[in-house]
Amino acid sequence: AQEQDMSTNSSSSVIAAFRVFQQELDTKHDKYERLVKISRDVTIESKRTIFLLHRMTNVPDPEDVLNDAEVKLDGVRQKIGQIAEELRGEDIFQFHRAFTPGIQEYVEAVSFLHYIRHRSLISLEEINARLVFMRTEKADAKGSAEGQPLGTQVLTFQVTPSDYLLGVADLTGELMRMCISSVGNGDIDTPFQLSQFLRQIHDGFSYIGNTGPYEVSKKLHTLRQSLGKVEDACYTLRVRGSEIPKHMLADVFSSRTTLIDPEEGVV
Amino acid sequence: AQEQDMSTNSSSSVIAAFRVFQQELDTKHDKYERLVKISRDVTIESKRTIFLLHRMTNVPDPEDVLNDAEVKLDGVRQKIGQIAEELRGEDIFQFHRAFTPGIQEYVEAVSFLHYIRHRSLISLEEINARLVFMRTEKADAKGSAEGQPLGTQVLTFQVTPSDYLLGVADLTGELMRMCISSVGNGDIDTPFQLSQFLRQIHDGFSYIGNTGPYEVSKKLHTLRQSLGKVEDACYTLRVRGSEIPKHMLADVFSSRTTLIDPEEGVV
Amino acid sequence: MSVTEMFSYIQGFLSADQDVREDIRKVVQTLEQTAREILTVLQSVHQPSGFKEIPSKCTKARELFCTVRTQIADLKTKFPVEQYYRFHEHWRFVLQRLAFLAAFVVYLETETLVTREEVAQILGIEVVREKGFHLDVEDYLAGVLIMASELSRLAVNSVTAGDYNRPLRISNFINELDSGFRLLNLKNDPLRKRYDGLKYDVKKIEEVVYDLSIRGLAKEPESVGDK
Amino acid sequence: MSVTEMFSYIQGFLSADQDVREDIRKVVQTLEQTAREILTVLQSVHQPSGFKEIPSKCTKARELFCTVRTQIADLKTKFPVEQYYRFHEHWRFVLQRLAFLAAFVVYLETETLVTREEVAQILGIEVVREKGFHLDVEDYLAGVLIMASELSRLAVNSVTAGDYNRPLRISNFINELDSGFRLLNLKNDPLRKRYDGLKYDVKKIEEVVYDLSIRGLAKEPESVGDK
Amino acid sequence: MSVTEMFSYIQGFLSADQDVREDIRKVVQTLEQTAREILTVLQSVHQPSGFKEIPSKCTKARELFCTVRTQIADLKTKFPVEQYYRFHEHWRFVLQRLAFLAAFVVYLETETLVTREEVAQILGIEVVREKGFHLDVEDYLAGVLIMASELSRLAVNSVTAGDYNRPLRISNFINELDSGFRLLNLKNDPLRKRYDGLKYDVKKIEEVVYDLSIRGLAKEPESVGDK
Amino acid sequence: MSVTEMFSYIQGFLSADQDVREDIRKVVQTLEQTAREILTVLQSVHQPSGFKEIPSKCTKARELFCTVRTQIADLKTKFPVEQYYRFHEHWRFVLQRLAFLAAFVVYLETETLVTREEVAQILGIEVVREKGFHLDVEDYLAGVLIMASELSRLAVNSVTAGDYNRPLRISNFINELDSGFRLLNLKNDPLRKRYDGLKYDVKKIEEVVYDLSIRGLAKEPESVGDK
Amino acid sequence: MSVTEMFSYIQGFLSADQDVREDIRKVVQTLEQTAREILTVLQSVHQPSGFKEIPSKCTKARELFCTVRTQIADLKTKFPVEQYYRFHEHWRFVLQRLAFLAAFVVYLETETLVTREEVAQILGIEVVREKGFHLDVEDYLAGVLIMASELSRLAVNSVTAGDYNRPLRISNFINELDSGFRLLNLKNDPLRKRYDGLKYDVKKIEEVVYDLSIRGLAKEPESVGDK
Amino acid sequence: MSVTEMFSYIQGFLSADQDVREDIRKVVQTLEQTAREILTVLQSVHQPSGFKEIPSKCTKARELFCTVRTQIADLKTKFPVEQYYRFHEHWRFVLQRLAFLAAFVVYLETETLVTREEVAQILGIEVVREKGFHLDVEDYLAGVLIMASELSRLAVNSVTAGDYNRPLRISNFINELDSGFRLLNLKNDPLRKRYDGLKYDVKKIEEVVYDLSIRGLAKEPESVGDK
Ligand SMILES: [Mn+2]
Ligand SMILES: [Mn+2]
Repeated sequence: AQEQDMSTNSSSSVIAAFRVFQQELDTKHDKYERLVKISRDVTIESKRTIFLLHRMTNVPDPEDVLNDAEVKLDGVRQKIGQIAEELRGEDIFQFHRAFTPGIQEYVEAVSFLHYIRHRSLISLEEINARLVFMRTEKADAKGSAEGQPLGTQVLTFQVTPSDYLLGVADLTGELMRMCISSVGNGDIDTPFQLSQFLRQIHDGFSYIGNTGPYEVSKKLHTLRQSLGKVEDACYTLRVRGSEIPKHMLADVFSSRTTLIDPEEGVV
Repeated sequence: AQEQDMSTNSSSSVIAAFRVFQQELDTKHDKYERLVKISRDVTIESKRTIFLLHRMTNVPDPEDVLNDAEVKLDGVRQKIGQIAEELRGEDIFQFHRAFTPGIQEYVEAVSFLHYIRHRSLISLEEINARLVFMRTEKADAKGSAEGQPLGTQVLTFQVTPSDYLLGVADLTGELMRMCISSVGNGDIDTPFQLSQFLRQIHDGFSYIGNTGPYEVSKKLHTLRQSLGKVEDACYTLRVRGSEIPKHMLADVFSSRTTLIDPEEGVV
Repeated sequence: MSVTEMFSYIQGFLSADQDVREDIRKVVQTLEQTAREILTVLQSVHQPSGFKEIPSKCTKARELFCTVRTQIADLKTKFPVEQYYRFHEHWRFVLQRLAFLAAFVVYLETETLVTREEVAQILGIEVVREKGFHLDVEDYLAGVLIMASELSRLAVNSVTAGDYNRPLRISNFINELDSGFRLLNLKNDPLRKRYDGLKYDVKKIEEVVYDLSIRGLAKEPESVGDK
Repeated sequence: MSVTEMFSYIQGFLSADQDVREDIRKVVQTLEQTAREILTVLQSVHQPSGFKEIPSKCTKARELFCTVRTQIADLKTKFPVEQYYRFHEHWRFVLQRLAFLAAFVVYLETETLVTREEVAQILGIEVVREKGFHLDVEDYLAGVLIMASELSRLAVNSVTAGDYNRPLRISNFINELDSGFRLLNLKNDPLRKRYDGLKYDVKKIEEVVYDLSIRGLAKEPESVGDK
Repeated sequence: MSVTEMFSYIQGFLSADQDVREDIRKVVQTLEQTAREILTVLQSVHQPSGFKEIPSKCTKARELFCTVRTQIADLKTKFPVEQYYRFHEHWRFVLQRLAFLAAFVVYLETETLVTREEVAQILGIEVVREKGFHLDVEDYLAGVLIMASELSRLAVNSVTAGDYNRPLRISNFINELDSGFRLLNLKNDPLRKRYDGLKYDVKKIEEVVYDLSIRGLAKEPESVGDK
Repeated sequence: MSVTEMFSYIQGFLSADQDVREDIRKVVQTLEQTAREILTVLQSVHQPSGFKEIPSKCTKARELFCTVRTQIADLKTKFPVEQYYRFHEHWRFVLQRLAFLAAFVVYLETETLVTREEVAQILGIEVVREKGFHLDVEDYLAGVLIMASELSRLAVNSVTAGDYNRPLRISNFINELDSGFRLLNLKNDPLRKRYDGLKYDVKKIEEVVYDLSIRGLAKEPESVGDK
Repeated sequence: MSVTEMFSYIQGFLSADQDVREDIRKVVQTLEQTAREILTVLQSVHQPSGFKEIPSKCTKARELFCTVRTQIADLKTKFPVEQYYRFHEHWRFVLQRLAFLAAFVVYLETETLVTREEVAQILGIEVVREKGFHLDVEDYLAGVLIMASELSRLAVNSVTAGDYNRPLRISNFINELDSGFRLLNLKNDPLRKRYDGLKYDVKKIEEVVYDLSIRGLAKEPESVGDK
Repeated sequence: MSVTEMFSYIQGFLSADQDVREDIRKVVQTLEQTAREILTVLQSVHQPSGFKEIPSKCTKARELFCTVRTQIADLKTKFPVEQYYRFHEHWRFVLQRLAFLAAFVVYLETETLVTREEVAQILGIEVVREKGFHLDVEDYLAGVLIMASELSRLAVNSVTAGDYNRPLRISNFINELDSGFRLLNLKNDPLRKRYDGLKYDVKKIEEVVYDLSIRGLAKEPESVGDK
């Protein structure tokens, strides 16, 4: 029976130590949980941005869509700012599993927008450059009076190369969708551009091979399928293009592309 | 090119209809997401309540722990109230997957507390009876002026029999832990009581057999293992009890149980 | 004894649940049978000779939808109305097929997109969940997407049958549909997968129109819905 | 070309990462080797004859911990200090073993629970993450739990060796530990599983004490730490 | 049209087949229900108080086996006898459970290993495949192995209930069983896996006997093992 | 000792069973070999030059079916006829392949759908289960579906070989087949999955016909259905 | 102490073994790196512009194969030659990739099927097992099958690049390959699964040829197939 | 045609390989049969009466090892000696069982740890890989670990049989074994997993010794280590 007494004896150094551990563990789990929730928000908003970008194909002013997407991604970046806030002073790898799905989805969205604007692959640096946050500091609790002018602090979030890779791997699926849509909408330039770009990404991934993280290998199969679909689409365009009687060529093109500025109109 | 015009033609009835669908789907997904988040909170707080209850064994006043647990579960019930709020007027099965993990964990926690207090299995009715919430209604927006006296509305949440079963299946794991702890703390009555109770639950589950939901069958193996551990513990107590020289029996018992009221003290 | 009683109570519930599911399964089987019959009726439009018979085939299909309504009426009696989503999986598949068939009939008749209200009416069910056995919006959309794929097949077969206008009309229709679907934010679920298929249908139809264009066979359809 | 450059950059990163991991793995192997040697030294306490040699064995183990400190110092040079958790999995297992061994030595010496600070000091690492290569609280706790299971074995073997007091002292110690662990809210992770094992250790020791009690062999330990 | 006719004919065939399966499933469900009831009856032998009631429980179980025989008789009418293996999967699971229950009843009554003939008789079926609905040897063996694991539990609970002789008798019985199985050349199939579990049962029971022996509680059973 | 005797007896039984399975496996291997040879003969029809040789290739295949009949006759001797379904899995795969090959030969010869009776006759087996080693209706249907996919390939290759009429005939045939399958109520089994593939074959062939139509290469087959 | 000595000796043995494996792993990593470089070089043939550069790309690849030979020569020194199969799993994957790359280069150069001898020569290894580090026939076949799938992609991209003759040559080649594989009796192993993929490649290429034929773009390749 | 010829040649190779594997499988089956017989002979040592018969049982087992040697001699003839690792998986399992049985016999005879040399001699095979069909060190260790678990069972059953000295001797032996294994740096492979089981055996045996000690049944074994 003496155990019972001992354990509740709060003067026991063991119990005191474990009270500290309890605090430490609960704090960590709570933070982890908050990060999971923010990450889910990041995922959902990023996905919606991607859907929004696919809507570009047939609206009168694509630039509006791009701006809307930019605004949406600004919102996502605010969320990532919250993640950065939570991670302030932490080892980000300790909580990485909590927010990696959201970050990958963000990379997918932001690189999709970038491709549409610039027809190129956004770099990891460019992504990270947008993840710098200014925080108005709360007045330092110790010593300083309230009402004091608030300072600002720079907070950064660094996407890891793995998350970047995994996001880019998913991007290829969206590019494939964009390619098929383009063909359906009579845009014959975009598919060829996309097949070039996708092939570069594919070659990049095969160059990395199995040295990358395990999840990449899993996505490689899908990537290869997407590339196949895009190559098939280009093939079809070429084959059918071979049939245009020369004298008709002008007609066909004028009737199908006049209203589309090939550089900006459709994509 | 004419497609482009059409699609943005907001007078198109098709587009108009799809705008409604967009609204409907987004609303549903948003609700689903909110439910997932509340469910995670319910899970975490229920788990912590269970840990709290295991702390009863060696504190001076177990009743304090029970009261603390009750307070914690009140908090959980508030969260379930939020779920009920979200589900007001909905078909709860449409969103069931979003909150079933949390509800199962709540059943586990509340039935654990109930067992400790009453040494019996809480019924589904008893659980549901605690999930009735009074909500002060916001003044009806249509027609009535603000500042009008607020009405109250009764909101209920019904745990499904499946979630109840799955929660009870998990309860057995906690009971097993409690049993082993009891032996370690020199309490020799609780293990026998627990083995009786666990056997009843085990027999109950075998009576249901494979007619229950699929997830139950998966948990059956763990349940059987827990029962085995409890039966083994009782066996050990019996076997070693057989060695007490008759004249020492009184001694041993007095020295090991005087401070424990077998009915209320330890558990 | 209380534990035993509790499990008896739950077991009673589970048995009742299984019985309900068994009943539902049986009615759903008859629905699937009728759906296959309607499909067989409508399939003939892909035949070279089938184009002229569209009106009579639609009439025939409409008759079979009477049977569908009776069967669904029967289905409704098998479970409490507010537990629709509890058993949704049982009829989801066939309901999508039926939505497709209804959409196809309406398209063949009027070359317009069936509304959710119309599908619900053809099937004898509700649109609004609160009112009773209803058509989930995702099931309606799935049905529409199945139709889109059927229309891409129809565009191909129209050309074979010598009807060079229909593909253009289908093209306009499907493009509008595509624009509609673009507005949706889908999750990574079966509907999303089906929607990804729509792009291929659009592409296929575009190719047919292209083939007609370069051969000078495509005329801008003056009078859409020319029946 | 920019895509290619981008992938080259990433590939460079991945290669560097693999090299770091390879380096870490090698040092970790030497650590595992030392850990096994310390374990072999300490195992002798379970032998009937081993009880008297506890002090000398502890001294021996303490010497081997010098090697550990050197090896961990080497480990620290292999990666940037702020990326501890990036590579945590590589040394987590051995660090828990070492925490166990440190805790065991301290217990054998003083029959008290080693603190996280002491373990960190024995291993030549930090307690606070911000200060450098540190001992994660969960790894410390895992080490303590491994020791608990070793102590239940020790209680059994003490009796075999004729030492009837030690089990009672172990019992008190382990009960206090158990009370400590009860304060924690663990997730469903390996630590939780290990903690579940603690109950069995407590139970086993209780059984030893019981066996001694009914035979009148257990005296309340007057002078804990009677060496 | 000949193809249509042929497929109509085939559909008739498939429907008939599905009806047979549906019928079988229903009877099998009732069998499972009865099997669960028998199990509930027999599980009470694990209760401390249950040991005295073994005879009455066995009688009760025997009565329920009457129901089983009726149900199996019903099952036999659902399909042509030579198509046993066509539908085997439908009842294989429940038949193994029933074989286990029959073996358990016989063991509780006489402490002997039920023969395949006896099981067949209790279930009202054949041993020899050619004679009709029979008990496959693999299913018989599976049933026996399920019983072995139940007996190891029984040995434990016997002690708890204060019966110190039963574990020794169970130990002899299970050793004989183990020797028997060692004669078999089992492939890498489910039966093999189940058999691998037997050695844990053997060990578990041996430990029970050990616990009794060392405390002088095990008396050599004089009149047990009537062969 | 009776348990030993019983298990020895059972082992005899198990050995015999394993021997039977070994024997079956060996014959099935020879069957697979012959099936591959028939396939190689028939594959040549896809070659540009192969179309003229269809009759001679069919004759060649017919000869190889003699070997098949001999091998199946051998197979029949390996086990008691009423245990067909006990060992069904062993030959199910090859039997479906053979049904496909038989169906393909018959199609090439007469452009008609082989009946189950004809397949059975070509393979030297029964149609009616009661009469002996037979062709299960599911296996017949699986064979027919494999052929459908081969025909879509044939349609493509016919065009390459300059035969512009064959695709139209195949299209009619496959549509009839599709209608036939729509009469069937298939469960969620491998056959259903295979059937789902049929609609891709239908679509593919329709696209071939379309390609011919739009280029004016398709003439209405005057003498289609020339049986 | 004899047991200790024995285990020390064994540890020496195990260490040596682990060192060998570590050495092998490192060389294999460099091999994989080179293989990926060769792949990068060869993948450019899929680029629209890549077709003209085939000869120069092949030359480049041939140069990299020198590195491969050096690396394999290094690999051979890492273990006794008769223990090839002991460590086979370490290099099996990369060897199959290399066999594929060798086969691809040879195809691009001469449009013939590389023989096992040629692959062995390109990689600087043996064909005959007894002579040393060799190329297992299964690994050779796996390499060839990977190439087949690459060729189906090449057929598609050739057309995109405006080369309408290549697909016909690829089609002939792949048909020959398919006939070859049909001579093999493959077990249910990874190779069999890969082979099942070949029929999709065959079909895909046939469809490319079809697309060219129907548009009059396919000319019979006069001087291809120099056998 | 050269491709055909090449594939015919390869098929010859594949057939030969499959034949070899089939031959090996058959001999391995006979080996498994003999291994089970030896096990049955040795199992009797766990019986109360079996302790006296140990010498005769060992003799009996030794005789059966003659059969093993003959069977292994037969096995050696089935494949070229340098391809040992190509087919290793086929006999690995049975070889480990045989190593266990040899180790167990030697332990029962002399209470010493069998050396790899002795096992090899008992099985009629080599120790040194280069000399021919040999015993891999991992397989030897696996056999030893299986024995350790058998010994923990033996310790338990010794007490039941009234032999109170044997457990102490087993305890010393197993501790020595444990120290030995601690010298090894095992990878994360099946052997490591088996070794993790050893600590449970050690603990179990210590608890047996404890039970004897506390009851005054354990006498210090005077003549332990009688070699
Ligand atoms: Mn995506
Ligand atoms: Mn729990």
